Amino acid sequence: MSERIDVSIEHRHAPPEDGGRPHPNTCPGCGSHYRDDELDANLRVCPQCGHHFPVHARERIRQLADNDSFAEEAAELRSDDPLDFFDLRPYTERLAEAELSTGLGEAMVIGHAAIEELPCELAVMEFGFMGGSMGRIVGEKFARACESATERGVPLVSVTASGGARMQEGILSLMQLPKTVCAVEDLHDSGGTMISVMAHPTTAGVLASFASLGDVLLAEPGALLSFTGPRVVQQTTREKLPDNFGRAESNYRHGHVDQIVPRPELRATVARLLRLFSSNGA
Amino acid sequence: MSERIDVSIEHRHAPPEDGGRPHPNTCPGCGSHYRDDELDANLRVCPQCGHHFPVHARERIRQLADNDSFAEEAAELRSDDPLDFFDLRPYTERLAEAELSTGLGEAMVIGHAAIEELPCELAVMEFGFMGGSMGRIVGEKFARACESATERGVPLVSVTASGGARMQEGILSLMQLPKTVCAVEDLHDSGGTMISVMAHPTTAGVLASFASLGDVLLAEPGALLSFTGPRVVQQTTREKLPDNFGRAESNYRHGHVDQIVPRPELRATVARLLRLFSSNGA
Amino acid sequence: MAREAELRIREQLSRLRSLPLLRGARLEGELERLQRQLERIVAEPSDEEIWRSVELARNADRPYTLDYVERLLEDWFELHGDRAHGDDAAVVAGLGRFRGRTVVLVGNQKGRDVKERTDRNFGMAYPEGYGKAMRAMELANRHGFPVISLVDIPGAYPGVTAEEHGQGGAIARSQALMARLRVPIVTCIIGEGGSGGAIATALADRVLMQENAIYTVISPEGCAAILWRDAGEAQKAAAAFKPDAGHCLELGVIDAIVAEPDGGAHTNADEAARLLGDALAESIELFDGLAGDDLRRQRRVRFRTIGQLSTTA
Amino acid sequence: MAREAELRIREQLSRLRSLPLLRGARLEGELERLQRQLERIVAEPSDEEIWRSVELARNADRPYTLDYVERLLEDWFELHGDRAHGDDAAVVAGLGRFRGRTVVLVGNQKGRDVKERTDRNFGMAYPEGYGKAMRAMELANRHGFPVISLVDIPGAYPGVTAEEHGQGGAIARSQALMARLRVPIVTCIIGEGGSGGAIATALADRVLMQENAIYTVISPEGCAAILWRDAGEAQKAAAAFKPDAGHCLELGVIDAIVAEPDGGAHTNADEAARLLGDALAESIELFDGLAGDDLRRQRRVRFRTIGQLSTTA
Ligand SMILES: [Zn+2]
Ligand SMILES: [Zn+2]
Repeated sequence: MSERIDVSIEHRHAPPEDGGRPHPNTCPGCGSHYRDDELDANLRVCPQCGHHFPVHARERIRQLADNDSFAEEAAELRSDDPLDFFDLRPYTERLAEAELSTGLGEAMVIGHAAIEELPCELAVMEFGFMGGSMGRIVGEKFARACESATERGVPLVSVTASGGARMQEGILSLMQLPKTVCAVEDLHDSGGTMISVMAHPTTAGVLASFASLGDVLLAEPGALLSFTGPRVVQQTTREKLPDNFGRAESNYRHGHVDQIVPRPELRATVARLLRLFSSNGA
Repeated sequence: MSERIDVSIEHRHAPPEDGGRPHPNTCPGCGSHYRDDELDANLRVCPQCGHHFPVHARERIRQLADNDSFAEEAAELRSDDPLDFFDLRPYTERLAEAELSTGLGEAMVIGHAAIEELPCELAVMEFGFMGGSMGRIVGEKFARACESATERGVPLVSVTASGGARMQEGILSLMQLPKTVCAVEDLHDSGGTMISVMAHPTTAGVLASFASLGDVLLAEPGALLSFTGPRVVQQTTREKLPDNFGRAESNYRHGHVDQIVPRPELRATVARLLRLFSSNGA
Repeated sequence: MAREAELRIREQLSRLRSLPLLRGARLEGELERLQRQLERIVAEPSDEEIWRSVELARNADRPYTLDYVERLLEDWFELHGDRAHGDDAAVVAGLGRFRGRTVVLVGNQKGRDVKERTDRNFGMAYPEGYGKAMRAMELANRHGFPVISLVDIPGAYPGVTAEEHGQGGAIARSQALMARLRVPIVTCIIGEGGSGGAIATALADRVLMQENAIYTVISPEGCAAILWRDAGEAQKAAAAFKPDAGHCLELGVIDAIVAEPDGGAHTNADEAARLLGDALAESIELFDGLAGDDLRRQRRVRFRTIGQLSTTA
Repeated sequence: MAREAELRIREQLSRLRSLPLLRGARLEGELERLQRQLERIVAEPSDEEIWRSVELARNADRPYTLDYVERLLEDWFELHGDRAHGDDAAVVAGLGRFRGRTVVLVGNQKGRDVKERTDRNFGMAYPEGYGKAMRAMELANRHGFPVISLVDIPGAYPGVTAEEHGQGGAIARSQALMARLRVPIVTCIIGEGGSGGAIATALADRVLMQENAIYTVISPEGCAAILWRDAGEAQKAAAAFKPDAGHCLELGVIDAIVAEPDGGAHTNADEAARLLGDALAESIELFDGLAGDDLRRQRRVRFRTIGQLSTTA
């Protein structure tokens, strides 16, 4: 897996790639540089400073779910182009490219799974697919995950990483907010549970819809969780931003997440919650 | 009425009474001094500066209700002394004295009435009766007012003026908080309405129970609405108190009351709300 | 897709034409409105027409929520505060009598002069504003009052405090509350329907849009800045993501377009209010007699199926 | 009144003695506990004994909420934040498994060392704390989890921000929420049950009190300052308003007293936790099988009738 990035030379303080962007396997926290297999072996957490690198959807599922327990659903769904959207490039081209580079049909993967032998439904976002943006198919997949959880009477675990709604689908992407909200409400009305894990970044339309509606909200350390990103806030208001603006740690301090869970503890924490929400009755 | 205070000499900047306490008919806002009939004719609002003087329960009812529409309920209830409470004087003596000076059996008067011909239930507190403190009979009367409103299918209008729970009834006075809260919840469950008018002062146990649970919260200008009084806050925290600390105006700014209604507009405002909450259906 | 919307409206038109004109002028107005909607859809709006909507939606003289309140509601009583931290003047909430029945109205409110604009934060709500709206809607639910929500917000406020007070979560919870209400909810986009700030109070049983309002996932300028890397390309962005009422109707995002006086709502606020009032009244009546549980089930189905791809239906 | 409580306990004792000892040691404990309660009531506590309770309730080594959590709950997961403005460390809320079933626990939390005491504001909740507790109780209600509430608060916090954030309204709304819950709620006063801050989370189906806890409408010092005009007369005030468990039971304000190890809970936290756990478990079991609507109706009747005068009954 992760064949897209193949860095075999281990070194510290790797020079930036062409164009000044740091290499994705260079830690922005401490500058350490890793091979893919090294990072994977450590759940993509920097062993030096604890920085949490992004995790692709399939890898996230491997980290969380019991071996071979994951059975994907709705993998065949693909977005179309309702507005014939064309900015600098056609939307359809961006979609095709995203599928090629991620190997996924859309920015969310759903399916059923077990975690520490407790059955659940998973809905995991892929930031690499057009910035994890939520268009109609992401909304549809999330709604189906809620329905699947309800049908099987198991909790839903969502893992989000998203820049927000998918602009290329115009107003229809905004409609994914109420759509996913209604799906969570249906799940809750049927007695169901939703555990929301917010990874970096969970912003805009995803933060302002289903991601915030879990029975329990977990965040990964350092994750940006804000409706508006820091740059836009700074440009608009000219305010000096406080330390950690919009980060998980700031959200925790201001009362918006239940716990910040380092990735090595995430599987056990989710399992604990699944046990709590499934056992009921003396 | 109001025979207790009988000041017949009209003058400005009246000298304080013995002991340095200002005369009750001297305006603390601007120093103007009035005869009782002058104040009564102006709803006990200072014509010079708009200061709202306290209003006794019976006078409040006259101000709000249509002429002769008020029919008192539970007037016979009297507190007993469950703890044989004795501080510097016995509780029973304080009760007797309060009854003598106010002409009321307890610190709340309830009954049915009409306001602009709209039927309603009234529950009006008397600050002059032991600081409007809430003991078991005040709690009981308020609960009966809720029940009476439910039975007759009319809204409840409460007017509060209270220093809090009645210490002399110990823990039983604290129990009036949940008791009145449960009464409001029963009223709401039956589809009923409660309009809460908070007069000066509405504090501690009354603010922390039924007074805050109205469908609509109105406050009189300048009324102190705080759980803890300014003096205790200052003594405990040594903080410099902000202007208007705990006053209606500060509560409005911080989002805790719907509107501040000057007394001359109170009857019309309550009537408007009664119309809104009673008309339903095309 | 335009074809489907056209068919739907043609069908409505012929149904209305065949009705005995019991409601007289009212029905005439409906016919006219549908006719105009039909014309819009058949004649795909040009990029210039779309941009004109953006400009009209933002016109400083356009009627705001309180302009409609004073023309449409009697016995208006404004509610204030979120019962936690403040009263957000960018959101108006209150009770009033609308054509004989009590309703709760929530709406975004822009300011008219410089001071009021600042006080009302240019109509951009803080979490306290969503909190106030939620409180008002809960009150409506408790008493069985229909909810009217007027949307006119450039977008959620991009400020430090708004983020620290959790506007993402507040927008989510406001929608969740609306998904739970057992009373009818009618929304009309009366100006700018901007992104999360708009949808926070637009999860309704019936969503209307004034003729020159816009409904967007991001401002045209924001979209241009991201996709064209140049905020100046806002006109291009608008043309690409089609925020005008005609397109929103065509996409099934809204249920009907509310006509404005010729030249736009700002040319005649009284007439704009009359037209809006008729559309709101008619919309609320649609839900008379419907049980609360059915109402909210339908509401959720509406949003579950908006813009659903044929492959996923 | 003492007579009534005595009769009630004598009746319980005889009922328990006649039961086959199916539950072994557990029932033995119950017998012992009732026996002690009976002794307390028959021997009216002296003013000195009352003051000893005040001192023990405030003993700095007394077990706090989290001391019981770690001894009584498995798989504890602490919830944080009010989803609006902050996370109040003076209130603890979370999920855990208690004797085989999932419960939501809310509790006041004092600090042990100087730093923790400051962080937890000496156990005095802010409105954000009540907000967190309310959120946790709503979660319990949605999922059918019983609620355990441990009360240990000197009183609501007398501070500017607490007032500005509306602590009066927050305490009222927290009680209102508890009056609406359709799941069992069991409260135990485990230290200081101080005024509005205590009742905010004590509107329960069953209210217990540890042997040396106190439950007061105002602190003895506050009462003395107002009525005696001298805070130094706290001992007199305490004697007058009788905040001890025996009197609270006698007055019908609580349903049972939870025994503490000899010398007080601080002498043996493990044993105190075992006794508390038994009492909580037994209390929750009382409501097994009761429908949610019946449960909350009974709960409201309980508070409707507490301390009712015979003339008003
Ligand atoms: Zn690092
Ligand atoms: Zn004056």
